[in-house]
Amino acid sequence: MANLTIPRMIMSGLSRLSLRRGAERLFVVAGLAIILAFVFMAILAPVIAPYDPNKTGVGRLYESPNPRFPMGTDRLGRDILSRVIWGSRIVLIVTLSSMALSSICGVILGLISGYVGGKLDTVLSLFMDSLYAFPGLILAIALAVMLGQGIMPVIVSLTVVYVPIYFRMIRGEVLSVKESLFVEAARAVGANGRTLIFKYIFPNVIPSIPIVLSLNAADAVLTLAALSFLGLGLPAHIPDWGFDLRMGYGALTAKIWWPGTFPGLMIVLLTLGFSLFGEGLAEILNPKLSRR
Amino acid sequence: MTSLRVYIIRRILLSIPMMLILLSVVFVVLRVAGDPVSAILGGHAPLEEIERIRRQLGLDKPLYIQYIDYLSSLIRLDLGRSMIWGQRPVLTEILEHFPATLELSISAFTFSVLLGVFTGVLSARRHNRLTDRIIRLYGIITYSIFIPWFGLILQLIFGVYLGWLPISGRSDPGMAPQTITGLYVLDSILTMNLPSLIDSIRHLILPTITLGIYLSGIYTRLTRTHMIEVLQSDFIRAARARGLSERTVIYKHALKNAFIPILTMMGLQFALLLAGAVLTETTFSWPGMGYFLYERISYRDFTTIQGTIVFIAALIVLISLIVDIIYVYIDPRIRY
Amino acid sequence: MSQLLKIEGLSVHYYTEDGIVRAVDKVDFLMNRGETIGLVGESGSGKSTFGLAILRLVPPPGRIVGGKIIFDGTELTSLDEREMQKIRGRRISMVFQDPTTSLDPLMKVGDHLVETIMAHENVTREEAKERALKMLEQVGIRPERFGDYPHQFSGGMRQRVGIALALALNPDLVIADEPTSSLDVIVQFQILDLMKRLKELYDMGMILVTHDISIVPGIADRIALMYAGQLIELADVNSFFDEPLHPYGKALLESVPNIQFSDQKLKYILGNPPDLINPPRGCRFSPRCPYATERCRREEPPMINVGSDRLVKCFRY
Amino acid sequence: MGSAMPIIRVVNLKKYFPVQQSFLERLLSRRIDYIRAVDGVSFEIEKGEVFSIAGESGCGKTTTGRLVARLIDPTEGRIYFGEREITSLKGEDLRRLRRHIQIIFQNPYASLNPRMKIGDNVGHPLEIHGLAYGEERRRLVMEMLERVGLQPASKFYNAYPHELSGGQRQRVAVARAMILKPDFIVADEPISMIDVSLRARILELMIQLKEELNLTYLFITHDLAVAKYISDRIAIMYLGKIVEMGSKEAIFSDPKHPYTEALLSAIPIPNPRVKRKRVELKGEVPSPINPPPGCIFHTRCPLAMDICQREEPELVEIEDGHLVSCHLIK
Repeated sequence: MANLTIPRMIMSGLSRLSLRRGAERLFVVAGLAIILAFVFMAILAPVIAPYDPNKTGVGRLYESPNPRFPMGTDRLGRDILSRVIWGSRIVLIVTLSSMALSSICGVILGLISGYVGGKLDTVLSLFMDSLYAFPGLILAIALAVMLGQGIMPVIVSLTVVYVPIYFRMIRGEVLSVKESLFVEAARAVGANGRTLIFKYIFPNVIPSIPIVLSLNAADAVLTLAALSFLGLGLPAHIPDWGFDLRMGYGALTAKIWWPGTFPGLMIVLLTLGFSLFGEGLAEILNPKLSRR
Repeated sequence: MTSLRVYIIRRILLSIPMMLILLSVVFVVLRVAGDPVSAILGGHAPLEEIERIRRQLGLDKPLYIQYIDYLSSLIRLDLGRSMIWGQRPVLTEILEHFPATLELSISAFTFSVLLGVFTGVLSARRHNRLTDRIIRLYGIITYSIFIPWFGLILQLIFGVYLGWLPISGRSDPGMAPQTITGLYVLDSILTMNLPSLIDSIRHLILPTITLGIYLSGIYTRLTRTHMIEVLQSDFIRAARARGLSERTVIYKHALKNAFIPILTMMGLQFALLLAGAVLTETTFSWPGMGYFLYERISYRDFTTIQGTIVFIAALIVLISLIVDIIYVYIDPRIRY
Repeated sequence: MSQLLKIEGLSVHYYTEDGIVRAVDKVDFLMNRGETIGLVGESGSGKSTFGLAILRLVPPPGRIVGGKIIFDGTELTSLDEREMQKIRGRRISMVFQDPTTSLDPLMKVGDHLVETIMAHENVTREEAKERALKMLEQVGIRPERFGDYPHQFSGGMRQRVGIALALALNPDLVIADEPTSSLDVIVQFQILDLMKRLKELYDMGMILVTHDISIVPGIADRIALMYAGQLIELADVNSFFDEPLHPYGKALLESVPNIQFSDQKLKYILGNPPDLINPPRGCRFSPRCPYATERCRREEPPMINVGSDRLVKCFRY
Repeated sequence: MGSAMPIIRVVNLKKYFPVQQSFLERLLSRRIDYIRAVDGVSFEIEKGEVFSIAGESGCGKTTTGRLVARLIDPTEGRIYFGEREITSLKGEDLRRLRRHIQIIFQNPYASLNPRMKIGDNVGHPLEIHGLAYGEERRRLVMEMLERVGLQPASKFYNAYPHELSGGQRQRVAVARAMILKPDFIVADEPISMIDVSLRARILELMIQLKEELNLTYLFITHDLAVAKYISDRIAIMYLGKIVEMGSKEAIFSDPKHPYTEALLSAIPIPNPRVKRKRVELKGEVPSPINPPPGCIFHTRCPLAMDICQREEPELVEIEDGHLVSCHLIK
């Protein structure tokens, strides 16, 4: 989008954030509520989880949901509710830290590449575009296989998968802002490189980051779940929705539905929270489409 | 139309550097960033075992020689041999599993595009009304679907409880058609084998819905966005001002123009389709490339994993080539 | 001369998030068969909306909220969509401002014409193509360019295509919405000349919507001046340019550089164009008008008949 | 005019833009096409005058303006500011030059930083050049805002660009250009995107400020009527070259180049009683990638001769200060 008006749209978008746009505001609020609910669940896990998530035999094997075990028990007689609650911790830790890492790397590289241009930009863009061309999950699988099991390897894999997205976005924005008239105007009054980046380019690029951050977080929750579903990544002692879902398939044909359904539902809900938040934000900050 | 031919030839030639770049990225990720040996052996292993594998994979050579070896064997279409069991050529194994993936992909892709474009057009025409809001929510929800969970729910409802549809595999035992193309539905038709046609379609339904709905949200959103944009453009207003019927305006002028960015996205989303296929196949024990990859991951079969990724890279290059060529035929502006 | 178009109390509002924009506010308008009217106003004066409203093509969130459009004896606002489609393109057609965006980029130029002709008349493709070729020739486009796509044409050529499309079915009225604003001066001259020629050849009425008052004398018989959604002066071209009556028209004319004069002193209009969500009370121009009185700020002046066929919305007359 | 030293002197200025290709395309093709936006332009601007460059879109007038303002580097040629050559100034030298040469852009909606208040947009140049900070800066900015008619200045000082109308924004742009007290200003179609009723106001403002601040303008416009109104001298550009140049009286009452004549005859006059001789041109402006050989105008010229296809006419002075590039003029 070679568009000079983006910053302007975002400005006017921000100013109306608080007022109108019913549906979008509802999206943002609902999304935020879901995300916060999971954050509290993760923080308060030791307090609210009724049982030790790893303790086997707290109930019988495959107890269906009942007052003692609202989500039932799994194949080892562990409490599914407690596992689900504890599972939110690892998901949030991994997604949030990989999002932080990838956005920092991507934004910095994108800024440099877009601003400096030339050979550096060509090489970096080619590399990032090729990474981007790969299906995120396949890339994550390859990396997770290479890096082995553990929390750090998973965070690194996800970071590598999402860096190109931030890179491409920021670089694109920088290029369009760099070409924009007000930056040329700033050069015309004698602004130097540093002033241009920090007073003209950066403030106009920043507003689009939260949208992408939120949408990528949604995607990262899914990718992480997929990795553990495929048996890659996290060590066995950490309660984890993706892996529990995989195990839930074991007794499916015996109509034992609860061990897979509840952890999977958590994955979908958290993803939904992030995407509602991001989508609503995007619509509000980009009124071009919805205004008329 | 010579310029058209020149364009296509140039575009085909462009695939070569593209492929080379992608292969180099694979090399960097698998050999430079990670250590295949520890990936295979999982860290603790006797020294002589490590040495053996290093020699077997050629990892004892300097990196640039490894790179040249890697590229030259790929040029010979040699993806190496599997590290387990019969040490069969990786390419042979991939090609055995590829038709299953292709069949699922085609069916899910078609389903998702039809569903997505239909809902997207509907949403754009009812812009900002209730239908539009509901369809937009649908778009967001599909984005959040976790395939294995959605598959699980579908299996529970339609397989376990209602018992209408099979929940795994491509066919019931003994029902597979004689292999011609490897696409069961097509093979059943070619061999005029009605029972196996019905059987293969029944097996295809749940995986198709699972993957198709997941992918459809993207096309819904995309179609909606671009239709809204196109519907506001001058030439649509001009078409209306000429007294054309609403149908002609929407389907002949607007959708065709909105389709160009959708096509671009289809090329890019092919990657997403593949990733989705890996999960769908694993969920439904569908014996395609994704399921195969999943099985080999657990055996840490390095050459197979590398081979599959190289194969996927080739597919990506091929698809982007096809999309660009279709492009030329749809959009006259590119030819000149 | 017989009456072609009669508009009574037409109002078009846009229902935006910021409030209701009264883009066209109770406009009365009358034109005869074969006549050319230059409809002049600044951006935001409602002139383009007025043009679109006649074809009932005001884009949402805009709506015609009141008034009648009587075209050749038919009341258009009460027609159903299908009947309206028969009028668009065939009886009333439109030339758009930006020829680069008003043609479908994926469709051959000639097919635009064929499609339009076939939408309205029961002819075969071959017959339609023959007529299309003839039409292209009329506007100065060689037949071998029939199969070219819009992007292969220059802006001026595309606008010729736009004109051919508007005239293809020999309509009674053409609404030309800033047809030359995006063109360079030489091409503008050629296009205006072409439109004038064809208009006479086909004997149609034309409403030329423009912000550029300078092009009006060369093509129009009468001028209609719009300000803030209202029609404020209606006069034949000679008498208007001899002596504009409405203070806005007078000021506008004095603010445009004119190459006739060697020592012109431009006058300018104070203040800003009005906000159509909260238009000024009384006369809409009163906050910027040098002659404004208390009454102007309080009461809205009616359209006053001064002399033959000349109307002005101002208390001074 | 004819005073001793021109403030701006441009000699044989050229700017060729390569036609964009992606990295991968460049691997396959070695031919690079160039758009000859400006192709050998020379002129001088005297101190205190308004010199206009007029022409149709794509003639290279805006590129010429950006070259003179040193926003882009020329492919060839020289630019002098006073006695000093500024063609290849870089870094700190170029930054210091910006105090003296300023530019006003066509699009007031895009030329202001949307995330800076008006006061900062206008005052930032002062900080950049270390001229004024804090209270002093505020005072200078307020004074300038008043001067360009943005009153009350305190209200505009804290507003953001998107809260202003097009006309107001263009006045902000004028204020920003003037705040450094430059000697020379390039005004690139400063009124073409503004509401009709506000254009005269901006023109008058520019004329008034020119007198008060002792400025020199290079005024770029597609509108010859505006050029006639504001300029002392005018150059007519076609396909990257100047085809005619002279005082506005010479250009308007005694045009020599067939293109100038065609251009003048196409200008609409807001008076139905004036009937004029029309000069018709055939065809369309050729592509600046492959301009025609010989005289660039011969493909459309109603008076073209054999020589016009072969030989490029020189820009010659036919009378004091009136230059024409045409074989018909000897």
